[in-house]
Amino acid sequence: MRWRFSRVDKPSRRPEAVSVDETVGSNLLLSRLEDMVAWGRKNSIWPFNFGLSCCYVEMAGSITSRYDIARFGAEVIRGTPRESDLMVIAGTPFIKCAPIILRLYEQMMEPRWVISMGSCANSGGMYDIYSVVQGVDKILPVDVYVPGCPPSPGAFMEGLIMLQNAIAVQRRPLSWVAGRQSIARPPLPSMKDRKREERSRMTVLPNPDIVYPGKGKSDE
Amino acid sequence: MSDIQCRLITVFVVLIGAMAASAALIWLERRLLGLWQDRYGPNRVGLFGLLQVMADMIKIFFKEDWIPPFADRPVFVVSPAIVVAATLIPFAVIPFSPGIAIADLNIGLLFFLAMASLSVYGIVLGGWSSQSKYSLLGSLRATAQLLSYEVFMGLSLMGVVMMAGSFSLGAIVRAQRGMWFCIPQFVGFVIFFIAGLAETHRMPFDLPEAESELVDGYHTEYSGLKFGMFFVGEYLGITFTSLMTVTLFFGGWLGPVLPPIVWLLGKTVVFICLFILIRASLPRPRYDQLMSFAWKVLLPLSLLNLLVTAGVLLTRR
Amino acid sequence: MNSQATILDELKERFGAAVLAEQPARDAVPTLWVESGEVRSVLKYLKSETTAPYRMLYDLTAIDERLRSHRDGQPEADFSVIYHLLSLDRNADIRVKTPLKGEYPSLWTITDLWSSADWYEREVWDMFGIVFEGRTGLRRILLPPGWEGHPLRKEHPARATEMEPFSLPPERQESAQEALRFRPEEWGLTGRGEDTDLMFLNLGPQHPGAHGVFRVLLQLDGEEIVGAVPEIGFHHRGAEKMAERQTWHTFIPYTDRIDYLGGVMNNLPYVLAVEKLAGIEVPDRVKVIRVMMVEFFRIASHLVWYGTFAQDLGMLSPVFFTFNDRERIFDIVKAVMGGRMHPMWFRIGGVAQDLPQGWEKMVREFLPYMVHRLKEYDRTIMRNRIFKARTMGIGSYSLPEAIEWGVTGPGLRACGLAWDLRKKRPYSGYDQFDFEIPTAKSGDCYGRSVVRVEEMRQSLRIIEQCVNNMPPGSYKALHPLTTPPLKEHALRDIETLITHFLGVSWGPVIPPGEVCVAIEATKGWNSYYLVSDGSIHSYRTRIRTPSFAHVQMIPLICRGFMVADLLAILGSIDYVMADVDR
Amino acid sequence: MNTAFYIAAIVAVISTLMVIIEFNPVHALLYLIVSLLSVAVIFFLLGAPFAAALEVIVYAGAIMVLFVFVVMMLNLGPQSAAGERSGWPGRLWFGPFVLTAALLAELVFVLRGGGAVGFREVGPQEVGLALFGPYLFGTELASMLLLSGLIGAYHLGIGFKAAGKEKDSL
Repeated sequence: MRWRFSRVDKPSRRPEAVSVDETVGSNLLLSRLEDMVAWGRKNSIWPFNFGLSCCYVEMAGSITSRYDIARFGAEVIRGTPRESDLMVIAGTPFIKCAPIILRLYEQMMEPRWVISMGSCANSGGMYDIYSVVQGVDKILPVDVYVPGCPPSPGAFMEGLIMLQNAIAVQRRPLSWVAGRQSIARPPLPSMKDRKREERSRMTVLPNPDIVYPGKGKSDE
Repeated sequence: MSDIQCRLITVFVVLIGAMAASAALIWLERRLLGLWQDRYGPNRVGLFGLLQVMADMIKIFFKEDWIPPFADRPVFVVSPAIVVAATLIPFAVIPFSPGIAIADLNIGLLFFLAMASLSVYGIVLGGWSSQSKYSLLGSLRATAQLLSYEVFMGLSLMGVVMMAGSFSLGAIVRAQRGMWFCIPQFVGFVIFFIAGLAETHRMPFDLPEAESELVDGYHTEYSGLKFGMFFVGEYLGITFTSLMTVTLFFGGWLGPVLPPIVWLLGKTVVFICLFILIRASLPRPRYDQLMSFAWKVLLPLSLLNLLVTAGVLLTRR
Repeated sequence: MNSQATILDELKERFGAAVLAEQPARDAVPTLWVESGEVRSVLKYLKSETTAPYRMLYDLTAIDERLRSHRDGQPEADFSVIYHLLSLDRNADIRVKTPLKGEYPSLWTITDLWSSADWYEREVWDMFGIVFEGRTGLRRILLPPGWEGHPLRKEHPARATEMEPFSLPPERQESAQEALRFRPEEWGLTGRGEDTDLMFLNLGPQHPGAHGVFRVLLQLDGEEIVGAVPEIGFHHRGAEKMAERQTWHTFIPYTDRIDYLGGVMNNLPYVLAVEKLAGIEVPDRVKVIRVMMVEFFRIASHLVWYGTFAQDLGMLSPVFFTFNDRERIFDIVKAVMGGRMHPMWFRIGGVAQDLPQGWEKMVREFLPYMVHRLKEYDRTIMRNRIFKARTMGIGSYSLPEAIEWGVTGPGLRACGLAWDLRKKRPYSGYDQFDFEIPTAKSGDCYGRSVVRVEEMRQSLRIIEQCVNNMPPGSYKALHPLTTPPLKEHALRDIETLITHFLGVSWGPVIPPGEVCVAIEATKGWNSYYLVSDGSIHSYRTRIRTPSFAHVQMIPLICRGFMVADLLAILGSIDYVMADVDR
Repeated sequence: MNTAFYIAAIVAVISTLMVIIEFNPVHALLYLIVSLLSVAVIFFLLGAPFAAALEVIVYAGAIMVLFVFVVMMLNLGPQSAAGERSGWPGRLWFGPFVLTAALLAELVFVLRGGGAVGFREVGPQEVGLALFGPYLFGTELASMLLLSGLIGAYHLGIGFKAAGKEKDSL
């Protein structure tokens, strides 16, 4: 038994980016179809029921009532990688677990996306220790990084919406015969740059010694 | 010629209607679950999230469809088709309103039972051909569960057949003009509904695909459109079982003022909601508990129901 | 104290020269050094021969003694192995240590005395390279097979960045996958039963019902479980090694992440242990604040268990409700501590800041709401007939079994023994609170559920008493080792300023000594065994977590049940993988 | 109607043939199911819808599912197919071949004569009347047989369970 769970075009794990503008409008009918497919993919991201540690509890929290990612069509949690579109690396990637993470990623069907949730998955975070992989992007391509230790469910939702917006403009080959065969991905924005102005305007911070009425209801 | 055209139109309408209903059902289920779980459910895509199902379908349609190299290829491919076919075909015998049915067979009920007994193949073979242990366990459970509950499904309906004196669904509906069969055949109705839950392997009887136990059971290895067919097949099954419950026990199209078709569909929606409510609320029994419930409770009960019904009918005569 | 003196005398009298020394420990647990050849007989005597025997093997660990200063009168050793026994009858502990010499020393196993020693010995071998003789299956437990070195030895690098960067080329992936393949013969299992073919099912490391990265290999006859081999280590974050490089103060955030559902519950044993080493006595207000927040986290953790357990049994909705309630607790947690899951809010000698204005109102609003919700859950979950059928009589163990395997917390109380550290060895002022210890008789999944549900009610009672009787005073102790020290004193004179500066930048220097503090955490007894040799780091930190012992027991309690029951058992144990692997 | 009959008949013949020559046991069973279904269609066309429905419910829907179940349990993989393929003792063919040839001849004869094949629809009621009228004795005999089968199965089940219990207690 020497089969592997990957496509023949395995090197295309992270294919070279093709400019989106270049490909849009090449063929009106085809691009309309592509729009529709991208719209469908955007609004139907089924996450894989996969968790490593603390972050997974917060990811589960984002499914529950107060946050409810079902609103964006991302509620259908699948237990098998074959039926899911999104793998959330929610937690610390361990060296003992790394082959398993990669295997599960390979078992997912195209198109598939990866959100790295939390500091451990982003970079190893506070666990610069012998048993932890320093960032899950050492072993598989990541689409969106969500910072935090653990990120609150709200932060995860923001990451998910960023991913949705990115999927909406991604263009993928419709089949192996029609159209172009490469994936056009727009570069993902750096939220640090995008939010810098807003954040630097924030000079009056809430006083931690007072409970603000109504605070904490949905103050993500 | 016009008769054939008429038939064809009915076939087309029923086919599209059943598919659309099951699609709408997916949306309805998610919104209702949301309601019962203190959340919204899908509400962003389209008005009230109505286009959510469209998005899901497009996604599934364009998802990479893959057959594992270790799978039994032909069987793996044909299984989802069997599921959808076996749940779609029996729609043919349902009388939607007086005179509107694709085929009002005089053995309509038996035809339904025959098709129900065939639908198990899709699941069993799908699980077997995947060559995965979880799938295999799922299909083993499915075989035992569906086979057992088929028995009671059949037996629970025999009371209705006796009272109506016919296997034809149209005749059964017409026989309920005086009183819906859910009153005299209450036991039969309860057994049929439980068996229907088990036959559509919905929560809490979703043992063949119990997520916390068997990952995704018999369709663990499926992806893309083939998985989509299983997915739709399940909702078709719910629609059909609800339609059947209404036809057999709740007077089908019968009802005052409103047109018959509205009555039928309205009653059906009530049962669909009941399906979803049960899914939202009950825990899953264990496999052997489910089986012993079937053979130790439902079997004697349905036989007793049969006996009493026959006795009452004979004394009346 | 008296009985502790007598047991030491008793041992000295009986074993004479084998008892090498007696070591005073800060936590007043009698600590005895015994010659390595005689350890087994001493332990055997303690387990079965003495009056009111020490039946529970609470912990088994080791220390790499080679670089340690301040060994004050302890026998010469390169490594020492520590057996921590517990007697529930006496309500007393005893620590037996044995000195070992050499680079890779060896010692005779005690798996024949305690079956539960199996994993502990494997862990010691994995972490220190100490070989246990006379047993089988001494293999890696936390680290992947093929790992080089033993991480808790002082020469092993701590940081990943000190080691070769990790990569996963296809051939390494292939070999790692091959190493994951289950070979039943290695575990003494066969594919043939008496008259049936058995099937092996690999449940995990990624499985929706396994609550984290955890693997159980099942030997099945149909769906009936004949044998099971749990495999852990997929969540090993090296917390104990981490403690040796973080300062006493900066290790607090790492404790939060041990039992990641417990939040500040994990801070408590650690800061209590450090305070005991440093001799800090905290003000009453600190004690009550700590108790209140800890009890909030007990409820939060139990709520996660409640929902996910119901989900394991196929109930779709409860998990949404319980997570909602948990969010309400997090509202309070956020208002008080600023964080959600990992507030890391307790400090050595106090807490990070005082309670905010208006906290009482939030807590008072929450209490009746939660009482009402718990009643609702009783109706929908606990009294559901299918739920009962799925949990009653499933995965049960008796009280002697529980003690033998080191089961603590709700799992122990479900066997009918009202043994709660909060009552038996009150810490942080628990003796001042009025609450009951819920128990159940059956020791099965349902019993454990009943205990947990009732514990939530008791926690609410404790919180209510906290709100009603919150003492005034400072939120930090007036002690030079309180970290960070109170700011107002720092601005008064240069001496305090220097202490403050050192305490914040360098970290406190904790006086040498050994201490072990256990608390009744969410999942059982969580204890920190700290060894200080008088520096800003701990020399050795041993974290004894309850889930490790509970998970080890799985093969025993799932035999003869079905796959679906296994999920009920796993759910009812309520483990967290980080709490198992640390 | 004739065309439908012949299509069903051809499907039945081919699928039955495939049952015999297919190597993979599950595939063979699938062909057997197809064959049963086409026979059911033939029944239906011949005016015996009741028999057709029963054929599907009982044979295709229940008995064959059990067959598939058992084959699944036996875990007959590619090895068994290979085993089938390797050994083909020609002698074994002879007997069945002669017998089926005789049957075929008979069938051809009957079809040519256009003999007793009736085209009147036989409904469930008539079947019931026939079973509990002229054929009452046969029906009762069959039911006795089923009853004894039931008791036998019950007995076996009990024995199996008791043995299991004993093993537990040891």
